[in-house]
Amino acid sequence: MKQVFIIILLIIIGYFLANTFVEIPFGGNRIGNVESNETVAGYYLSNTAKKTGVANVITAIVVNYRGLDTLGEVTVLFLATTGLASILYRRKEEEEDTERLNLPSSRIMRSGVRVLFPAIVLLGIYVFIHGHLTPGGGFQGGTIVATGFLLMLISYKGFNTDHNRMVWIESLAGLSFVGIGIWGLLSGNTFLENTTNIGVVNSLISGGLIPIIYIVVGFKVAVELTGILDILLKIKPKK
Amino acid sequence: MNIFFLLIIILFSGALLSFVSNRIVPKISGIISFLIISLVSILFFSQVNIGETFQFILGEIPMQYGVTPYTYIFAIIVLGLGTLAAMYSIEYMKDKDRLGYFYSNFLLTILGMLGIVFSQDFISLFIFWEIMTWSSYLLVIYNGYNSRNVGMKYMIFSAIGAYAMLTAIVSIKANYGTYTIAEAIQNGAFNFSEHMYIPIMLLVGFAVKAALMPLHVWAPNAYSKSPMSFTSIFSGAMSKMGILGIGLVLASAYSYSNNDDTTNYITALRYTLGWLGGITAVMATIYALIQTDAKKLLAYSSVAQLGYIIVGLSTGTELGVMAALFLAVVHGIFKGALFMVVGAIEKQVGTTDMTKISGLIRKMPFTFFVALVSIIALAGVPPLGGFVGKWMLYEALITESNNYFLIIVIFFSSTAAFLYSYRFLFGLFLGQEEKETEHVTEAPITMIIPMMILAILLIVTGAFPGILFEPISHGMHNLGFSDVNWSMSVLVNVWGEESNMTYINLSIGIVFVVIFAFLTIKGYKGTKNVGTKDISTGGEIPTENENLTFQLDFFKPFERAAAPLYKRSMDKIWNDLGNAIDSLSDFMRKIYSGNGQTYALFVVIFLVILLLFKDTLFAN
Amino acid sequence: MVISPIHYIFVPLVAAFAIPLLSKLNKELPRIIPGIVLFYNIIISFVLMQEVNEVGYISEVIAGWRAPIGINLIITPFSGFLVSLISVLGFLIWLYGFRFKKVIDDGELRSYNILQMMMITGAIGIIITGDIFNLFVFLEIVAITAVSLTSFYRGRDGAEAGFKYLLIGGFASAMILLAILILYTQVGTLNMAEIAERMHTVPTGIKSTILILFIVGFGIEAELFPLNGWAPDAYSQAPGPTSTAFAGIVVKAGVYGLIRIIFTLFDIEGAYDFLIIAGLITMIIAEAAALKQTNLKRMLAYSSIGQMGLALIAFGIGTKEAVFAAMFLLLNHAIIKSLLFMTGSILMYNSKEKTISSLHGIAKRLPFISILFAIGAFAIVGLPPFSGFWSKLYILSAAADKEMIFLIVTILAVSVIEIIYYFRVVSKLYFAEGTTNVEVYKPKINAKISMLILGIAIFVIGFYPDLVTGYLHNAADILLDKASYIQYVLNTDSTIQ
Amino acid sequence: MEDLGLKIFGAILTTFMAFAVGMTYGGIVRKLTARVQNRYGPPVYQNFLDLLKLQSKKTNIAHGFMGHMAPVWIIIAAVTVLMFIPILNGNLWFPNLSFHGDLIFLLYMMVFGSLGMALGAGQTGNPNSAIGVTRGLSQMVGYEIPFVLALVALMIQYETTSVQDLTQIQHETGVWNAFANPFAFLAALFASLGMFRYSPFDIVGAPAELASGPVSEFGGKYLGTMMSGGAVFAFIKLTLYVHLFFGGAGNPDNSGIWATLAGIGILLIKTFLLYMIPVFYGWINPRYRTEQAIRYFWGWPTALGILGVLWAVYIY
Amino acid sequence: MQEQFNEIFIKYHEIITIGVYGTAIALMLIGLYAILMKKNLVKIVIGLTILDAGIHLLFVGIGYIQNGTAPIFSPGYENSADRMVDPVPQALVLTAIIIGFAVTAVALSLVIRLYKHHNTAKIDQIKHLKW
Repeated sequence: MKQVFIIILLIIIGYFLANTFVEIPFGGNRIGNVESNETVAGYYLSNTAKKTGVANVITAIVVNYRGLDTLGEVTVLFLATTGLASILYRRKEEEEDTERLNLPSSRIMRSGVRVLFPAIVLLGIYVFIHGHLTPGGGFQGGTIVATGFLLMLISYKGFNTDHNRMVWIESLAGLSFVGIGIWGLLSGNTFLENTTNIGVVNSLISGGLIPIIYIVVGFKVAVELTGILDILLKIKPKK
Repeated sequence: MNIFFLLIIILFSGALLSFVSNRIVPKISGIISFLIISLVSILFFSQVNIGETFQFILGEIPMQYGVTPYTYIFAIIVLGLGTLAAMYSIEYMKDKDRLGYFYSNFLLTILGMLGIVFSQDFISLFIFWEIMTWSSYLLVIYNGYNSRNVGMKYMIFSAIGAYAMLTAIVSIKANYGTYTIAEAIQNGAFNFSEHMYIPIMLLVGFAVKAALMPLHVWAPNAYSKSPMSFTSIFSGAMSKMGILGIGLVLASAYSYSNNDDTTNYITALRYTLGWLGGITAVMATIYALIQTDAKKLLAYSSVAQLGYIIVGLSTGTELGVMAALFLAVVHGIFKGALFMVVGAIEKQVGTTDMTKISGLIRKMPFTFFVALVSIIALAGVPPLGGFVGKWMLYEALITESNNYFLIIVIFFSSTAAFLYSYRFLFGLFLGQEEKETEHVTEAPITMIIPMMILAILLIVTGAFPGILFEPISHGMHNLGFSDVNWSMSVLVNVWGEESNMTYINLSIGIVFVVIFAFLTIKGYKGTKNVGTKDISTGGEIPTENENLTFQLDFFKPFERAAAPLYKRSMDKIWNDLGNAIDSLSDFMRKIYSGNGQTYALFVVIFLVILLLFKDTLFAN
Repeated sequence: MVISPIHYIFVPLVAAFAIPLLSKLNKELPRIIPGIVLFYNIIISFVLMQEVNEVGYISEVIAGWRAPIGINLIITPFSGFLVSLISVLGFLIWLYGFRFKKVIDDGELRSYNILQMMMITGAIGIIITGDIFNLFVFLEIVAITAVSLTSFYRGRDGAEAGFKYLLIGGFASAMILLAILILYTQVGTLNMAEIAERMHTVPTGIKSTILILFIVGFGIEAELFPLNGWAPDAYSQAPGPTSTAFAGIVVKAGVYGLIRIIFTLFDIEGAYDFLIIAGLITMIIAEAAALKQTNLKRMLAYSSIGQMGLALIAFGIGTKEAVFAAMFLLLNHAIIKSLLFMTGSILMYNSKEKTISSLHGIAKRLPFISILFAIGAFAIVGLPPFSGFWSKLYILSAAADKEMIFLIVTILAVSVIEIIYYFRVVSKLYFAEGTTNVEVYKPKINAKISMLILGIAIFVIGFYPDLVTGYLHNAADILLDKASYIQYVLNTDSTIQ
Repeated sequence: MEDLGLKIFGAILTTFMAFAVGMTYGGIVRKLTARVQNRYGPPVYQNFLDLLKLQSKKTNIAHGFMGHMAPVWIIIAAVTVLMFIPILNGNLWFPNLSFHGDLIFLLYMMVFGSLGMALGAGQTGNPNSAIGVTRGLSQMVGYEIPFVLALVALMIQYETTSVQDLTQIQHETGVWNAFANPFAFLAALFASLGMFRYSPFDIVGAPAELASGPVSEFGGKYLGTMMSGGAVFAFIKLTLYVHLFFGGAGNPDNSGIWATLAGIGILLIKTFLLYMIPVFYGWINPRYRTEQAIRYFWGWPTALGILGVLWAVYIY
Repeated sequence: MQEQFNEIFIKYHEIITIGVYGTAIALMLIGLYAILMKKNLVKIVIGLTILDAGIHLLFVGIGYIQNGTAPIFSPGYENSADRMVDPVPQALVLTAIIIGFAVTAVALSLVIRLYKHHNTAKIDQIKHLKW
């Protein structure tokens, strides 16, 4: 009965969403003429290259035009970690009678992971270093790195992340992100402003502060995701 | 410094002071509050001149303070009773705890009432009204009765009344563009030409405090459960605030009713009010005479007396309104005195249950004297003040109003009032002297003095009602009535019949002297006063420990005869309503079932509903 | 470095990122740093409030791209007022929660302080940002911190409340995201001013759909019925300071979102009537539910929901006086309800299930707290001369000006219910026989100070409301003046050079 | 000056006359009752003998202040009321103070005495007295209703509240109020049955069960004084009725000695005849219980009274 | 290549539209259904993520422009700005995904707590707080 009722509700919602999206043709050009700058998207597409020197418009948007979003996003991650820590917090006395959940992992997996791990981390780092040139960036790269650590965590019982060091990296990354922003203020401009010279498009050293920020973000994301996984894995109380 | 401000600030700081001082020096706050109130009274009667006003802006609302001749009458009641009650409560409250709490709220109540007297605009009226209400609520629950029958009921009804008032007030502002009372009246806010709900809402608001049927149910419990030294002003003065309001609204309704149909409306309203008042009087009276607790008895009788007053106001004629105002003052006096008497007995004996006490007359003669005088005034027996008021009331009803059966209702209730008056005196002071009350002694002097002052006031107002007629007639002139002709001690109705208090007192006095002298001298030789056990019950002499007290089912025959009247009580109806609301809310909160999924479902349903009705809701 | 709105954002962020490191230096720092930050917020607020009261708007662009290209922070008198309110309350809440006894372990301490501070920051961000998507981000910050704080204590059912909150909050974020999405397809921008300016081009059907999605999304934060199922649980389970912050801060942010959406973004008349209806239903049901509560914090929570309903009604009336009255109500509610939650959670401190009956006669042992609670109760039901009276009066007279007698009567009837349940508690505090024998928790001096400040504020506003009315009137006028907002943010026509 | 002397003389004369008449009537009634009950009965002047005996007795015990005051109050009430009702219509000898008080005042003043009596009886502590008092008061609530209705009817009818004027009006029109407003008259008549407290309404002092009720603790001078007060009261009630309904007595234009005596004669006749009504009614009726009595008065008499008021308002 | 795709697109435009939008909306509804019907906390969390996934897909979908390229000025595409798809939704969806991740993480931790506390993961048995 309840099921039927709910399905009816969902159908109604679906109906309304559907005939909302009928009005929004798929693939239709809503940017308008790029040069005439009717929409922000048009402005970004037409001005990013020459004003920020970043090839990847999305990176420019994420890091520079809408930098505050990214800052907030990083903060959300940070807070999620903190919240997770506080929700699953264990006092000192409880600390020793919990051990990490050890999943049964076969030899093949262990040896495979041992091979793959450096490669994955390397790939991740590559991704967030080249965030302003190629698809991807700090978030994606950070995630890739975290997957590497995830593999290590689930396959090696002995593998432990150094909590202390993670905290350092995390905080320093966050501080440097904000610091860059503040530097913009201190140098008489606005917060997070891209003050350095932007260099040549499509060269590795270009886009001024944008790649730096993205690298910082990459570190932060990687560490935080790893931390979250670490905490989530550490739930099994000792018998 | 403006005098009105000064008075209010004195009272407010006095409240704080008495709250703080009790923590520093115990028991001193009583004296402090007494001094504060007497200081305020002195300042008021010496400094304030009638008619001067003082304006200022608060909260973007122009406020106006001042005293009109009309409100001056009530100022007399408030300050007079307040001072005496404060003096009385020094001894009465002595060995209770939480004195700071008591006295600060006591002063706040006085502050509220004085503010009501001062305020010439509705907002400050409402503010002070609310201050009075909550401070008095705090005093009502002082003894720890906050069952839904006492404190809560009082607060709920006061809130209903106050909010009805507030509705009317904001509507006045919206429709007549002013908060000032005088302007509102001149703009015809109260002449039933349009927005008829405004005066009615206001009347409801005031009627709650005046304990008018059917909003009276809070009164008996609240009056009887709060400390007596406070009840004497609670019933004596605070209920008169309601009278003040009703009088104001009705009078301005008469004075400014411009065309016929509005006059008809007003007449209809008058009749309704009058009958409500009459029914209040009757019901309260018959409930008063079956009470066994003296406080309860007095509480019900207060409600009945307020009924008379409202009847008087509802006549809307000079004599009637004059009678009402006179009764208001006199009722303030004698009901204050009576509650003080009960308080004294409560303090000395420990209970006020008339089935436990009897025969206190020899133990507490002064208290008895006060009680006797006040009861005579209450019953309206000549020659005391109560009679004057009742006389004018009846004359007004017979000669000037057209609803004659109201007279019968009133008369019935005031005849039945003799029953509970006698019950009161007999139950507490007369009858057998039992062992339980042997240790009882007379109340301390500072409790006797205020009571005595009130009793003397009653006698004086009986002999020379003119003392009160003077301010009252000014007040009525201020209300828009033509000048009432009054003389110091002669009452005249419109048909020219008079009743001359001088001659009455004269003859009573002469006869009293003669007969008393005769009896005392002739009968004195060798008579000895004997205890109440020395009686002949059908021949044999009762032994010492034989209980001959007659208290239970005092008026059983009357109850049997009037059984139909006791059947339906307003209380029950209101309680049922309360239960209904309770269970409704209990049902409503079941919506929050505690299951997160259900809440999610609510969200989806809400979304769907909005989507379905989006064209009707959000079409621009 | 001149003070500007961005300070609200980066100062707490620096602190938040730094606390994990600093906590290695000194155990006390995690407690103290948030206090400094929040106090700095107060300074910013007062500087900015002075300024905005004169010039009308303060806008700041981020990363050097002026709106609508970049994100801009904008402070109007309305948001300035809310922000200052939140800053002051935030500081007081910190002061109150400083040395919060139950938090003993360093790790708990650290995360608690960070989360509390960031929740306040998120609320401020919601209010000062001028970009709709950025608003969403800050909303998420608030949501995550609030959930973590709600389930902070493991002794209680915090996790349950937190999960409910998260579930409903997830809904909220989904709805808002969807709304933003559709909105973007229609107007091709994310800046609120530009959206408002282009809104007339959107076809009505889609416009109303967007509005509905926004209403559902923000209504959950603003505790509209029936979207507020999470609220009582969260309020009752969170630590004392946090539930204070919920009542004083988070709800305000939600209401601000709703109001900004309806007043500035959209030009739909029906929305105002909807506000009135929804507010009315919310108020009635919440107060009715509060009437029979046995748990003090739940009771306070319901009453807070009811007050929000009243505020929405006032906003829905839509005249200048009404909006002014609504702001006044927000102010009062923030002050009074915070005081009530602070005192209430101290009174409740040691009782296992926070029932009202465990308060019997506790006033003898906690006189100071009890009298503050009583003052709060008197003020919240709107008894003069306390501050609550004025807001109620202004709302009623605003309603009367529009001849809404029924509305007035309903509001007042609900106030009677409020009186009933608040006075029941007060009289239990003072007059019931002391049956409970839990040892009471004597608050530290800092908690006393913060509560005393709130209590004094109640009196001051109550006795001299003109202190704030002028500013609020100005705020109301500017809030209703949509054109100037658009004009100011994109100080030319909408085309981008 | 001589005017004042005349007044005082008139007052005293009135008092003694009322006293004597009341006592005599009491004696006559006792005699008649005895005869009806087939006894010989005391002589008519028996009441005077009783009074003499009581007054000459030495009072041994007193029951405190109120007990001492009760007789005083009764006499006060009796004499004061007496002063305020006109004995003869417009006669120069007995106008006493009748212009200075009206019906309402009289109604309330009459209660004064019984209140004092009740208080006195209360202080004696004899339960019988208290019971008697409560019965008396309850019964009073019963009969006051029709009585007041009747009075109100008259007042409305003639737009005056003064006994003097009512009598004068009857004298001028020549129509007795008993016929001008019959319903009011009947109501008042029924009320009078209760007012005189003869059987069936004599439960107040029911001798058999209550030991003569309120007065049971009083003896000697106290009882004597009460008796004389009661006698005066009987005369007062009768005179009041006569003046209200039976055209009063006396000739306002002629206050000569003979005319006055004639007026007194008429007054005596009328009052005696009126007095016989409750007495007769009592002979043929058994005693009612209090609630029965109250219900009795709230039944037909009240209805008649209401009719009287309606008559006064609409018909007349 | 590009041209062929063009033709296909024009030919099956409706289908593709329904494919993209329909999938997204279907995902959202499935997520909603899971949230409303499933009793297991973990499944509810999964429903939440599915709902988010649907919305993210929609985001990407609305950004698409017929035969557009990725908004990256990589060598060879320096001046093809007018053929690039809308970059803003992609930037937004990046943020949205991360936020969704954070929410999921917190939710899961709460589930763990609840399971420890109540020894059950059935949502309708976890109602200590009600009314």
